[in-house]
Amino acid sequence: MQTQLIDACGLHYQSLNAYIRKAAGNGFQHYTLRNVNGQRFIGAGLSRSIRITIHGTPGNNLAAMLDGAHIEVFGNAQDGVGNTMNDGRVIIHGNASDTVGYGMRGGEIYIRGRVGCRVGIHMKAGLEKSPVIVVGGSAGDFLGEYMAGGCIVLLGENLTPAESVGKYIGTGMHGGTIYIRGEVPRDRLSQEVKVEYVRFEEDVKLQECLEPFAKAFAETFRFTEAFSKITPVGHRPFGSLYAH
Amino acid sequence: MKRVYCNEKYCVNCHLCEIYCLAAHSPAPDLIKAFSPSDGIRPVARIQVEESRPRSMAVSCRHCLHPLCADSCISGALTKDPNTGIVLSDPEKCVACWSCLSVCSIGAIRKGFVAGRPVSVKCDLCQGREIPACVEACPNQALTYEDRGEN
Amino acid sequence: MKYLVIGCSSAGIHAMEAIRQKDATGEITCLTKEQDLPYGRPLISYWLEGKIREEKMSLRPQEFFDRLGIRLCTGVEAVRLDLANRSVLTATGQSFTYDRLFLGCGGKPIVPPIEGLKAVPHFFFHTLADVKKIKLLVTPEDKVLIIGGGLIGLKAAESLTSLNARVTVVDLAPHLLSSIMGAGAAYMVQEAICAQGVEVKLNNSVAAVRMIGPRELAVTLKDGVQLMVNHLVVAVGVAPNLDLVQGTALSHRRGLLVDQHMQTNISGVYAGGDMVEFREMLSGQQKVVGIVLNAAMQGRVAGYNMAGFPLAFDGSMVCNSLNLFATNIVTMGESTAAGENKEILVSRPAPGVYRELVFRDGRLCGATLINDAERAGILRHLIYKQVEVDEVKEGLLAKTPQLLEIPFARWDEYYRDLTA
Amino acid sequence: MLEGWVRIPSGCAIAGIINQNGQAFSGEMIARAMTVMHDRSNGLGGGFAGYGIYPEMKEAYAFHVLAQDKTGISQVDELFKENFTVILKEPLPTRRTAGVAGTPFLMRYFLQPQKENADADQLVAATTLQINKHIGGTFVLSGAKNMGVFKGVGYPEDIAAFFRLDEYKGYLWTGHGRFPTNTPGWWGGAHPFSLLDVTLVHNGEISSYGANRRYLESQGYHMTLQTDSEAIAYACDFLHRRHQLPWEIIAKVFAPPHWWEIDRMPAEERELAVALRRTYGSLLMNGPFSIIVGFAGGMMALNDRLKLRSLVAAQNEEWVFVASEEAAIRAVCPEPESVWYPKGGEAVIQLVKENVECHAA
Amino acid sequence: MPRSLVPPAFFVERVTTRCIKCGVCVRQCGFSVHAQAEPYGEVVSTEENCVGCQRCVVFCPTRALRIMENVHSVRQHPNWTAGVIHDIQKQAETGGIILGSMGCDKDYPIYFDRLALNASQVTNPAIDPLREPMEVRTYLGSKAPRVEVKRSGVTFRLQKPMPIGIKLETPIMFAAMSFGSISKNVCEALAKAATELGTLFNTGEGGYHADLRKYAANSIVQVASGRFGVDKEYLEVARVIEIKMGQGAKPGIGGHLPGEKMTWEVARTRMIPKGTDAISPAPHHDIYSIEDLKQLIDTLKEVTDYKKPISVKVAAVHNVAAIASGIARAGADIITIDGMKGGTGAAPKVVRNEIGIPIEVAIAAVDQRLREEGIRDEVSLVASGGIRCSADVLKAICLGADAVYIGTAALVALGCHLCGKCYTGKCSWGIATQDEYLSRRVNPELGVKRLVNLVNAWTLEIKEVIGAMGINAIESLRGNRLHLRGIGLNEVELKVLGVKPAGESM
Repeated sequence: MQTQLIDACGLHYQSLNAYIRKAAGNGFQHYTLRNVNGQRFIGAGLSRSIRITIHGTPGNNLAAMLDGAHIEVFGNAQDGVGNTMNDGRVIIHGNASDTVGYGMRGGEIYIRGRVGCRVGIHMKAGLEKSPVIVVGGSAGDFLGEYMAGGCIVLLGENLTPAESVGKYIGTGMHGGTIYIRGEVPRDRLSQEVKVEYVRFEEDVKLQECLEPFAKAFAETFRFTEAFSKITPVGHRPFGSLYAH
Repeated sequence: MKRVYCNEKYCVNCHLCEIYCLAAHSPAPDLIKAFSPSDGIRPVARIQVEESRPRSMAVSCRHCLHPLCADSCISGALTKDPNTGIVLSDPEKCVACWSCLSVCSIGAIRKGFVAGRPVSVKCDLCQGREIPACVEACPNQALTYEDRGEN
Repeated sequence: MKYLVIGCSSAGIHAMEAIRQKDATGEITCLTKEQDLPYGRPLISYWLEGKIREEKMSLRPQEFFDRLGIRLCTGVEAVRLDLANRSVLTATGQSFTYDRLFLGCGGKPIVPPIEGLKAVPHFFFHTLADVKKIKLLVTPEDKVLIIGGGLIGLKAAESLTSLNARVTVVDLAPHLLSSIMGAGAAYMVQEAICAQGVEVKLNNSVAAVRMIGPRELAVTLKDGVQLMVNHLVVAVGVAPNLDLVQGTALSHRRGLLVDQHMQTNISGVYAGGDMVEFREMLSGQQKVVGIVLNAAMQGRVAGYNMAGFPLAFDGSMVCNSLNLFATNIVTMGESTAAGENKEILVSRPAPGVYRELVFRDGRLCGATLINDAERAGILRHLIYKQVEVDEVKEGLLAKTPQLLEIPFARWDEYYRDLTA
Repeated sequence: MLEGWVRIPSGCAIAGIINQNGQAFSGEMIARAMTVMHDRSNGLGGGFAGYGIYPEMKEAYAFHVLAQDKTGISQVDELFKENFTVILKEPLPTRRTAGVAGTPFLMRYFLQPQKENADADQLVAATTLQINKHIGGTFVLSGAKNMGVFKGVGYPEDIAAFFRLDEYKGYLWTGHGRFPTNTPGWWGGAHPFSLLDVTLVHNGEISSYGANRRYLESQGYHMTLQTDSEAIAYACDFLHRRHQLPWEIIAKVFAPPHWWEIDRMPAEERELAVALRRTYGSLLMNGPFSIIVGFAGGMMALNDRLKLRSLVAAQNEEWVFVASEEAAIRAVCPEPESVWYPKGGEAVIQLVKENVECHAA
Repeated sequence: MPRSLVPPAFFVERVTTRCIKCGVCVRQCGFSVHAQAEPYGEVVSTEENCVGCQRCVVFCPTRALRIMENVHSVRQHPNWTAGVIHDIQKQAETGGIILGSMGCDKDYPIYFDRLALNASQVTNPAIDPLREPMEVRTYLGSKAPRVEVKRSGVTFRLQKPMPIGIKLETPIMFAAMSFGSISKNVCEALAKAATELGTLFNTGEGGYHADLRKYAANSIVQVASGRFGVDKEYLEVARVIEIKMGQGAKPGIGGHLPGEKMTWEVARTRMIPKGTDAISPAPHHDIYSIEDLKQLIDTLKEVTDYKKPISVKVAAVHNVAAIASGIARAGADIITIDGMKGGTGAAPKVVRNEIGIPIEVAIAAVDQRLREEGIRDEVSLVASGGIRCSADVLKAICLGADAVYIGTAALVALGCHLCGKCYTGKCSWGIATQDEYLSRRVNPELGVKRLVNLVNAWTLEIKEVIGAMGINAIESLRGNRLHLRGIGLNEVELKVLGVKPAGESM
């Protein structure tokens, strides 16, 4: 398989992405991008069998509406990683900013470091798809807001649960699961969710989520404490809010 | 020949087909009068809406190529008109043995009364009308009157 | 092409109609020993009860024969069949030749081996002539013994009761109508019959009979009981009428044997109706199924094939509907009794209504419906098509049959032309 | 109410004569042609445009300006001084004529842009629009090189006499006789309308005026006169000068083919037609019109696409004539070689031959 | 809760001499108003349940039924009307937000009805639309700032390709209504009608049912904050992609599909659990500022390789002109302004009735603002929210719209009687429901005919009217406010609408 090396230094995102789209049409499957700094929408809408390795800081909406391609970032990503992503895989060796995996419909996002606010909001599942986000470090407020399906795992490495996660976890959540290592303080959770505590060894789904994450970063994980497993109380968080 | 077909997907279970069929086959075609006839015997609709919620479907005679009802008729009351293809029941000949009811594979024949006698009644495609009353009455075009080729 | 049709009942009529559909010009001749236009045999009891006038009994009007260009010879009895010369000889010595021959000779009443029967006057209940004779001779308050509690016997009982005769029915079987229904349903029928004053003697038969007076017969039953009656009606059943066939090369067992095109072993000779036996669909056995529907279908199949249009008869199936003493009875398929792997479910959806469904392998194979004929044909179709109905059994038992009860996935297969 | 404040619909007579060889001919000829069509006007407006009339001053911008009072003139003088060198300022020569009254002050300027202006035309156009918009009662009849507009309230033949057209010679003349249906006209409201070298005479009324006007306004034009003719004149300027479109294309903007015709065109032609309608749909001139657009080096006559106004064209040797009525042409050219009737939306575009030295700009 | 203090809103009148007890009303009512113990038995009514949808009235074969507003004789009081009293009682009983459906039902002035259209007389002629070609074809999408042509011989060629333009054979499109809020049959009827009419329908924010993709060439797909159904194929099959920022019926709040309507099919299409409430909140969580909108527009353009025009739909609110200007400058090709009278499947009544401004003034303000900024040609303007008839379409176009959306009017064509109970999922007309017993009431084939008839009829009327104005191409009407005159409007309103008062000349 031939790899295209692209020096993104000074390239506008439109030219960079147009180039990749065109080259992909000509059969190139693997791209290594160097000197990326702020170019938006890298990988947007790209479909399966395309691999992009990014060195630098990709701009907003990296892998937006990704449709099967694999993207690996050596560096930090900005806002909107995997926005409305449909399929594929995103691996980020550093951090990512706000709204990772907004409205995500499928595929996987593995982030070694920290993430910002509103991560995994409006995640969905169905049509034989179930998206996964695994974060090695901490997350900001509104994790899994309006979540309707899929799975978010927050490891909060070297942090206490109080440090690893923000406020308003799972506001309006009505589907899916959030795992957070350790016992999350109840006041961080929204009204719409319930929590139970599970051991890593006992939870197959959790293991399934973490296995590729460990593989992506060539690490092994051992957990001594239990995970908080957060699920919605019911399907209709706001069912009784209205008078008919 | 032209037959009445029911697209089950769009039958809304209103039974208007039955109501208008009944009126069309009443001595007094006015609905209100048809439903309260002078002899107290309300005529029977020749189309019948089946209901199995959420689904419903109006069923009436197929005017089969080889109608079992006519084949099984012991009195010769039921015959398929060789010209129009319409399967008709002659109330004067029917002896109400209900053989036809027991063989019609879609249950399109019903027990009815003509001149105070029990006889079998069935769809006659509203002879004399351009479009059968049931089709005309169907509010959702679930019933259609069309020729799909067979006789 | 010369077509000759013997017998002008359901089978013959439908054979001729089919021939004419496929052959507009062939010459069709029909011989019937009846004096008048063909009439519906089962109508004789209605005639006897005065529910129908004779002129309304014809199965087809004269116009039918005129329109189809059929030479209808009434009162002509075929007596001999000359297969080698392709001709038929009549009682009056006339000879009719043919290219294609259809035999629709029907059945004739079985005469049971009863001591003294031949020596005493007795009635059958088979033709209009039979009932005309009954009407002439039976007067109110006459005691009549009917031998046979089957369909014919009971129809006779009904009409004789309407003539104010005092009727006793004797049958060998443990319950009435044993050839078409099980005991449960039969008790309901029996109740209705007895309520009209008919006496029913079951598990019994007539051992001997002798004349003891001008309108008086002494009957000895099997159990030794002696009965004094004025009239005797023999109604133990009907057998194929093979009179014309006997002594010819046409092969037959209980009935005449035909292939699926209703052709006999002799090319050009076809048959249908009560005189033939054929594979019964549910049991797979060769049977004589003497019902009007069967005769009509077989006649049509024969007619098409005679006119060179291949059509196959896929098998016969029992289906009856009759009214007895204001009780409607419908039976179909294997409705008589429990058998191997059969599941029998019974419901009484309303007072006086009885529904008995027989299932085998998740499929309906028989039904007995009393005062429950509404849309019964749907059940017959389910039996006939052997539709899998396991998951809707309860619904079939509880409600008037509906097409919508049939599993939706199979909809298309069975009722394709019904919906748009 | 004063014209210019309200919109006044009008009917009209129009004519145009061009000599393809660039040979100058007397303005008396166009006046004669217009005279025949006297009954199409009602005496409330007549006017003419002549091209090639100032050969000795052809490098200067000739301005014909009218003013209701002297302050108007001095304000114009002030404005000109800012950007131009005034080579010559004089009253526009007129003669007393019966049927022409209420004469405003009429001045003629020959101007040279002061500094080496990259876009002198733009400056001239802006100045013209500024005078019309900001100096009350003052109006630029025309402002361009080697041409001029003569117009006023009166019948065309009277206006021609008043302005002494017989004393001018040009290679192209257009004329107009007006029939406004409302209050008596104002001198500035008569035709032709002009912006730079583009002049317009117009018969008919545009129902799309509101749409055209708002579009032109969003492109920086200010409608002083509230007439559809003014809008067409500005649309010509916009498309021809600012968007550099050829007159053939401008005709297709004003009177485009119908969609069903476009749908049947070969791909390339269709793309262009669609592009024009999409982009310049707001400049579609809807409603009955016949116009003659004069410009340096040629003229274009055009009908609305349903051909709801009259227009006849004729050719004789190097002469091409267009007019509302054939009689107007025959008045000055009794036996033309050919006479034809342009279809709706079919432009008659006639330029002077390329090798002929007559262009003003 | 003890007996409700809210009296029934409707009164069921059954003329017993006409009633044949056929039970049609019983079977047709989605709200269980009518009941019958046995076939052909006495029919009784529970008026508390009646929503006034008139299904029974329309279907009653003997016209024995009448549903009338239950006029409660509370003491007449200008402030404390019956409606106000009942709302208070309802909230006292439930403690909930009062929901409403369809459009604002408060008695605000309808500017459309105070604008009169013009016609030609003598000085310029009317055109007879029966004989002369009348053109209503409309293109949506941004336009080139200018056309550049190249001469080759006597012909000309386009020098630069134009931005993508979406051709509409009539300037009337079907507004966004999601699968979920309306039934699949209705979606199909709209989609197929749009295809037959050569116009577009809008999927709304509920995703695209697989069965409807065959109509994709005439679809506008929506990307809303809930991102239901948004995948690459969804974007690629569509003709136009619309970012839903707001909705006229409920500016500032998001979509809410109650769990009652979340059948497995709807849930599958949206990829959320069955029976859940589908919530798309007011904000897109990736858009908290105008540059974020640009980012989403750019994302969608990137994903679809710059082949799809992007529309942005906003509710008409007080500052709509400035908002529209921002949207135009953010790179949108189409701006949809949805006025406060627009419909909805469910909205808090307070929001529906109290927030926003009418579409007439909004479109006028936006058009004027964009023209002033010289960017009117960079976007197409679509007006929606309260378009009821062809005259409204004409007036909207005169005020500056390129095209309009109709939503409520389309549903009315399919049987809707504006009972305003869409959120219950019990729509007797089978429109705003997912109940299979009810949804079959819209036969798409019949629906298509009705919709096509409606739009064709309006289109004919539009041609008739512009013909009367002496115009034969709709582009000459666009922004042509001289063809409007205000009646009974004050000076400020006239100024905002950019029209002169009736009686004032050109």
